[in-house]
Amino acid sequence: MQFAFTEDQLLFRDTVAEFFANECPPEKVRWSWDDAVGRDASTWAALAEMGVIGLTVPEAFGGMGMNEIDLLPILTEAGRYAYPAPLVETVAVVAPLLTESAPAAIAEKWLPGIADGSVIATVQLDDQPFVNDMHIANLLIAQRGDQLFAIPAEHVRSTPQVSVDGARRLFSIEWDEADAELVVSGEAALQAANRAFDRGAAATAAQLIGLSEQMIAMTVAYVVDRKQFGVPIGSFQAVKHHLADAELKVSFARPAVWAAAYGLANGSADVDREVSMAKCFASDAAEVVARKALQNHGAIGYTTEHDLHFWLKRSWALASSWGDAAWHRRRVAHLLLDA
Amino acid sequence: MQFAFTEDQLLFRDTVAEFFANECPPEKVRWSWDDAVGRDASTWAALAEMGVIGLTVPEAFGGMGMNEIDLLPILTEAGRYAYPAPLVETVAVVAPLLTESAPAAIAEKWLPGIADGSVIATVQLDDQPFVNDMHIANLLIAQRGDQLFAIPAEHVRSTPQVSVDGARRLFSIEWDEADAELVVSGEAALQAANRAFDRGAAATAAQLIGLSEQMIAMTVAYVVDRKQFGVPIGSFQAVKHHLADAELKVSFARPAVWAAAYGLANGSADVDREVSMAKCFASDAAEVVARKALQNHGAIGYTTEHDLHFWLKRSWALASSWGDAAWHRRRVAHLLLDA
Amino acid sequence: MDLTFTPAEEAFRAEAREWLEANVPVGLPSGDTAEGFALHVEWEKKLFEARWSVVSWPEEFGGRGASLWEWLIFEEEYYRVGGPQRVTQNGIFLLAPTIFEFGTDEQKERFLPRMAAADDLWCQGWSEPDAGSDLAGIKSRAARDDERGGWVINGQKTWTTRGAFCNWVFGLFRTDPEAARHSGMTYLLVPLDAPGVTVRGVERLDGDEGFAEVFFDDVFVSDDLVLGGVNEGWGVAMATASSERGLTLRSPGRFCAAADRLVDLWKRQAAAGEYPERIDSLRSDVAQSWMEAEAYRLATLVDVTGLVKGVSQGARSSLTKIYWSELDVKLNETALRLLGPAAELIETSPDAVDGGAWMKGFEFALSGPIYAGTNEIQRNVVAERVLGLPRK
Amino acid sequence: MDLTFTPAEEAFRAEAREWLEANVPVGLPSGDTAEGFALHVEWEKKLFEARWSVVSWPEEFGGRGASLWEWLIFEEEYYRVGGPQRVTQNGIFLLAPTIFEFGTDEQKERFLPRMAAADDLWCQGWSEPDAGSDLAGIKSRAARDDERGGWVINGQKTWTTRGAFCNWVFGLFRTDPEAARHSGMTYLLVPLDAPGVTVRGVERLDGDEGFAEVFFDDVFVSDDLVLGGVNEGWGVAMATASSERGLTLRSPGRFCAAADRLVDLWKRQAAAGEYPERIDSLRSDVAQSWMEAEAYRLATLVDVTGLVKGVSQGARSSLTKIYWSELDVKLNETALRLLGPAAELIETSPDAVDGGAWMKGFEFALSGPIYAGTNEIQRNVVAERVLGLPRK
Repeated sequence: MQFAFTEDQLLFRDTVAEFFANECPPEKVRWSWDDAVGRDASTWAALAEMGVIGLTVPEAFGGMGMNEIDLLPILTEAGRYAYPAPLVETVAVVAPLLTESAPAAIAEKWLPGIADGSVIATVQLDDQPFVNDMHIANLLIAQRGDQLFAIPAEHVRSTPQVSVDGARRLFSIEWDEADAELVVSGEAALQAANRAFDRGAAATAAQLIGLSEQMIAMTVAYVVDRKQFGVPIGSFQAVKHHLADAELKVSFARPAVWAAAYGLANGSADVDREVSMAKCFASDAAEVVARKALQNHGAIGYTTEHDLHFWLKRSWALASSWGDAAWHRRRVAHLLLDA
Repeated sequence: MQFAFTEDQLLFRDTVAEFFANECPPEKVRWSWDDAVGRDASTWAALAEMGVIGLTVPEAFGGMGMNEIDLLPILTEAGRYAYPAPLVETVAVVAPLLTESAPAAIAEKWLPGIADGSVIATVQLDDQPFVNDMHIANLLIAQRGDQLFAIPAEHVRSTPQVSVDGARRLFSIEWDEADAELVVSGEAALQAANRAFDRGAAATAAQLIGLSEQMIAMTVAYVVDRKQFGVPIGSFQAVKHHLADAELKVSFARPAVWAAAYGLANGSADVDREVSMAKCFASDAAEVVARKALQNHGAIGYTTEHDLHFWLKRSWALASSWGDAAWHRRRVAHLLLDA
Repeated sequence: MDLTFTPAEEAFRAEAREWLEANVPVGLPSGDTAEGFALHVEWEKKLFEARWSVVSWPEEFGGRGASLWEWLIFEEEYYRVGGPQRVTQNGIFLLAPTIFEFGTDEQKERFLPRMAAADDLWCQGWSEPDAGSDLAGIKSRAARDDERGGWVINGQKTWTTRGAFCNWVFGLFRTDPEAARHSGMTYLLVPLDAPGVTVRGVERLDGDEGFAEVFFDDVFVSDDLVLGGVNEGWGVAMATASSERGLTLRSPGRFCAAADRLVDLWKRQAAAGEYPERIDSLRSDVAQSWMEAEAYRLATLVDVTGLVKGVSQGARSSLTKIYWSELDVKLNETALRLLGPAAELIETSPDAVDGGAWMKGFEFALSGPIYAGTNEIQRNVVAERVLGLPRK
Repeated sequence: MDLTFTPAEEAFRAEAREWLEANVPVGLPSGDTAEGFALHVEWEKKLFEARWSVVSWPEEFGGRGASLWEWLIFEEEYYRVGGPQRVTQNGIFLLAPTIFEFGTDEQKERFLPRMAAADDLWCQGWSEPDAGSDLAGIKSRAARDDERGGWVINGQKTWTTRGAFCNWVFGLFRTDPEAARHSGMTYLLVPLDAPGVTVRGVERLDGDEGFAEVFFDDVFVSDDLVLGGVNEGWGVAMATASSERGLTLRSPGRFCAAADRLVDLWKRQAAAGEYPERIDSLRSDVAQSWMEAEAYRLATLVDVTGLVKGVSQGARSSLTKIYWSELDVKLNETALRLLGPAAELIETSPDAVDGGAWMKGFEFALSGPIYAGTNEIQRNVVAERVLGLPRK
C-alpha cells in the first residue's frame, strides 16, 4: 500500500511545473484571451520535446508509454497555471483510445504525430455538444452511437462558440462519414467511448485540483497583504473560515482524483464509480473555492485587470465539462443503488 | 395592503404569551417528559376559558369563530414555549374540518365540547403513520382513502410509540369502521383531507417559527454571557455569523408562514403552494437554527440538564411532521412545473 | 392582514402595465458599455417623458407622488415585461433619497428634475484603493478654499460603477484630517467634467467596462455642492448606504421576474426533451429558487407595511441585503446547472441559450455579496445590531 | 502508487474477519449507561483475550505489533461486522499514544497492559466549567506536597465522557499558578477511587448518562502519576489532542460501514415500495454521503502513507477532525430524511427502524463538531497553521 507518487513522478512534475512557471505565466493566459488563435505552438512543441504530449503514447510509436497516474500530476500543474491547450483531449483521451481501440493502420498513422507534437487531437463523444480546440486540431475522434471515427481536421466544418473563459476555444461541428475512418464499432466502441469519457472526466478533475490550489494560494497571498480596519483582512475569523472551507474541499477531493487515476491505470472493476466520484468532488471543490476566492478578493477580483478571473472562469467551464457534479453524483447513485 | 396583525390579534397574542410564560415554563416541559401522561388538564382548561381552544369553532357552537390568521400568533407562542398539547390537531385541524365538512349531527355532537375544552381531538390522515396524543383524546378524525371518519377514542386501539421529543406522545392505531361515524366521503372528503393537511402543515410551521425564535434568544443570551479566551464568545465573528445565518433563515420563513395562514383564511387559489412554501421554509429554518443553537452552546447544550434540548428535539420532530421540507419542496415543484 | 390592492392601486397597475408592454425595449445590450449606456439613457428619457422614471417622487420633481405600494407595483410590472436594469439607479435610488432628506431646496430643484430626466447621470464615489469594506478609511481630501467659497479635492475613488459614462459623482471626502475616523468627512457632489477630474474605465468580470477609477487633482467644488453639513458626511452617507442595502435598490419585482424566467427555462428545457435526467433532478432547486424570490417579495410586504406606518427597517436592512444578494447568485446558478455544458456560452456565442443571459446574470450576481458592504460586514451588523452581540 | 495489500496483510485481514464474525456481539445496548457499560467491558475483555483489543501495540503490552496498515484493516473489519464503538477508546486511542511518547518505562508497564485488558477504564479530564474551547483557561490546581512526594488536587472537571463508569482519569492541572496561560500545567493520572474524588453523572442529549462532572477535594496523587515533566503538561496534552482530532480516534472503517448501512437502508426502503418519491429524491444524497465516507478512507490512505514514512499530519489533523465530524452528521441526517415521519422514533419505540439507531447516531454525531476543540477552533487552526493567515 502506497498512496503517493514516486520520486520520479514528482521530479517530472516539478520539471513541468517549472516549465509552466516560465512559459505560461498569467500574461500568457491573458494573451490567449486576446489573440485570435490563442494557442502557442512553441510551448506545445517544447512539451512534446519533454515527453509530456507523448506521455500516454506507447514507446513503439515514439511516446513514453506511461499511464494515467503518471499523467495526473502533470495535468494538475496545467490546471494550476491555467495552461490553455488541449492536453486533456490529445494526451489524456485520444492517445490512449487509439492505442487501445484503433486498428494498427490508424494507430500508426496518428500516434507518432501525437508523440512528436505534430498532431493535435480533439474529441467529441455523444452528449458532448461542443469540441475543444478544433481550430488547431489535426485530428478529430468522434462518436456516433456505437461507432467511433477518426476524421482529419480538414473534413470537419466548425462554428466557433464563445465561452465565458476567453482562453477556451469551443466549436460546434459537422462532418460526413464519407470523410471518416472507422476506429471501432459495436459493444467495443461503446466501451471505448465510456473509457474515453472516464479519462476525460478524470483528467479534467486533475486540472480542477490545480486550479483550486492556485485560487487558494492567490487568495491567501491577497488577504495576508490587504489591510482594512488597520489589520490584514486575513486576520478576520470570517475570512479564515472561508479559506479553511476551501482548503477542506480540496483536501478531500484530491485523494479521490488520485484514486480515479489509479483505477484507470489498473483496470479497476469500479472505475466508473471512482472517476465519477473524482469529478464530482473536484467540480464541487472548484466551485466552492472560486466563490470563496472572489468573495475574499472583493472588488479587485471582480475586474479583468486582476488575474483571478482567468482561474474563476476556467473553473466554471471545467466544472461543467465532462459531466458536472450533479451528473456524476447521479452516476454514482446508479452504480451504488441499482446494482 | 396590510401585511401585519391587527392590534387585537397582537393583544390576544400577548395575553396568551404571558399565560404560557407563567403556566408553561421549561420546568413544565421537563415534567411533561417525565410524567406518564405528560398533559396538564388545567392548562388546557384555562386556554379553553381564554377562548384559545375554541378559537376556530363557530360562535354558534360556543367558539370564537376566528380564522387561521387569528390562530397563527397563538401557535407561534405555543412553539416558543414548547407547550406540550395537541393544539394543532384539535384547534387548527379538527375543529375547522368538522365545521366545514361534517353533517350537522356530528358537528353538534363534538364542536361545543372542543370549544369548552371538554373534548380533545386528534387526527390521522393517509400517509401519516402516527397519531399525536391519542392517550388523552376523546375524538379521532381519521382518513381512509376517500372517506373521513369520526371515531370516539374508546373505540381506538393504540400502541405507544416513543419520540426523541419525550414530551410528544405518538401512537400507532387501529379501529373498525363499525365503531366510526362517516364525516364525509368522495371528492369532498379528499378535498377536506387536503385542506386538513394544509392546516396541519401551516400550524406546525407557525410553531416552528416560535421554536426557532426561542432557540435564537436562548443562544444569544448564552453567548453574551459565556466567556472563553477572556471575552464573551458572542464577540467572535464565527459565532456572530452563525447567529446571523439563523436569524436570516427565520426572518424570511416568517412572512411565508403568515402568507400561508392568509391563504387558508381567504381561500386562496394557490393555498397548497403557499402552505408548502411555509412548511418548507419553517422546517429548513428550524433545522438550521437548532444546529447553530447547539453548536454555540457547546457541551452544556448537549446535556439534558440544560433546557435547550427540549427545543432542539421538538424542532426535529415538527420539522419532519406534516411533510418535511423536501416533501413540500417537491409539492411546490409539482405545482409550479407541471401546470 | 390584507394582501389585496385597492382599486386605485390596481388602476395604477393597469396603466403602468399597458404603457410598459407597449414601450419596454426588447434586447437592449448591456448598459455597462459605452454604446449600451447611450441606448439605455435614451430608454430612460422615454420613461421620464411618460412620467414613469421616478414614480414615487413628488410631481414637481418629475414623479407621480406614488405610494410605496404603487412603487412596488410599478417595479413588479417593469420587470415582469422584461424592463432592463436602470442605469440611473445610483442616482434615483441612492442619491435622491439622500437629497430628499438632507438637501437644500435649491439642491432639490437643481438636481432632482435633471436626475429624473436622465439629463444628469450619477455615479457613486465611495471606495478608495485602501478603503473598501472599511469605508471610514477613506483618504481623499477636500481642503477649504475660503477665497473661492468652496473645496479643493485631491485623491482617488475606485470601483465607481458606470463612472466612465456618467457626468456627476457623489461621495465622501475628508475635510478635517485631524478628526477621528468616522468624523471630519463631508458628502460632496462633483461634476465629472470639472477641471482636474480624470476618469479611467475598468473592465468588470463580465467584460463590460462597468467600473471606473476617478482621480481628483485640485478639483474645485463650490459650497452649494456640499450635501448635508460640513464634516457631517458620515451620517449622510449612512443614509445612502441604508438605501443601498434595503429595498429601494432591489425591489422584489426583479427577482420574482427572474424566478419566473427560471421556471420558464425549466419548462422549455423539459419540453425539448434533451437530458431529461438533468432537467428532472433540478426540479427541487428550481422550486427552491422560485420560493426564495417569493419569500423576498413577502418579506418586503411586511417591511413596507412597517415603513408606511413609519417603522424603519434599521439594521434589519442588512438581513435584506444578505438575502437578495445570495438569492440572486443561487437563482442564476440553478439556471446554469439546467444548461449543463452549454452554461459556459456567453452572449456572442451562436448556441447560447437566452443570449447568454444566465451566465451574465450569474457574473453580475457575484458582485452582490461584495458591494454595498460585504456580506461578512452585514452579518456582523445583524449579529451586533439586530441580535445584540458584543462588538468586541 | 499501489492500493493493494500484501499477502501478509490480507492474511491478517482474514484472521481478524474470521474471529470478529464469530465473536462480535449483536445488539449490545449503548455503552454509555451503567448496565451497557458493563456489557461492553465484558466484550472488550474478550477482544483482549484474543489479542484484538490493541492490535497496533507491541506484544509485550497486549498487542500484536501490527502496522498502521494492519490497524486500518482491523478497524475496517471490526466495523464492517457491526462491532460497537469502543468504550475503552479514550484510554487506548488517546492516553496510550501519549504514554508511549512521554511515559516512563514503569508507567508503560503499570498502565498499558491493564488498559489493553479493560481492567483499568480511563476517561479524559480536560474541560472545566470555564475552560472548554479555551483549554488554557483551566483552573483546577495541583499543589506540591513534598512531604508525601506528590500533588494535592482541588478543582473540577466537566463533560468527562463515561466518567461515571471509569476508574481512572487523565487530565491537566495547574501546578504553577504564577506561570503564563499555556505554562505551569502538569498532566496527571488520577485514580477515581482516591479519597476526595466525587463523580456525578450528567445525562447527555440522547438520554444516556454519558457525561460526568468530577470534583477534586484535596485529592493526593503521588509523583509517579505525573506524565511527562512537571509544568510541561501543555505540550503533553497537545499530543493527546492531536490523536483526538486525527485518525486514531476515527478510523475510516466506522464511517465506511455506516455509509454502507445507509446504502442498505435506502435499498430496503426502496424495496418496501412505500413513499417512492421520498426514496427516489434522496438518491443523490445517499450517494454523496457514501462518497464522503469513501473520500475520508482515501485521504486516510494518503495520511498513513505519509505517517509510515515519518511525515506527521501536523495541523492538517484539524482538517481531518472537521471532515469526519461533519460527515458523521450528514450521514445520519440523510438516513433520517429517508425515514420521514418515522425518523423521530427512538430505540424504545416498537416501530423504530433499525432500533432507532439513526436518531441515536445523529444525536451522537452532533457532539462531533463540538468536542475535541470546536470546529470553529479547528477552522482557525487550518487558516493559521495550514494556510499561514495571521493570528491577529
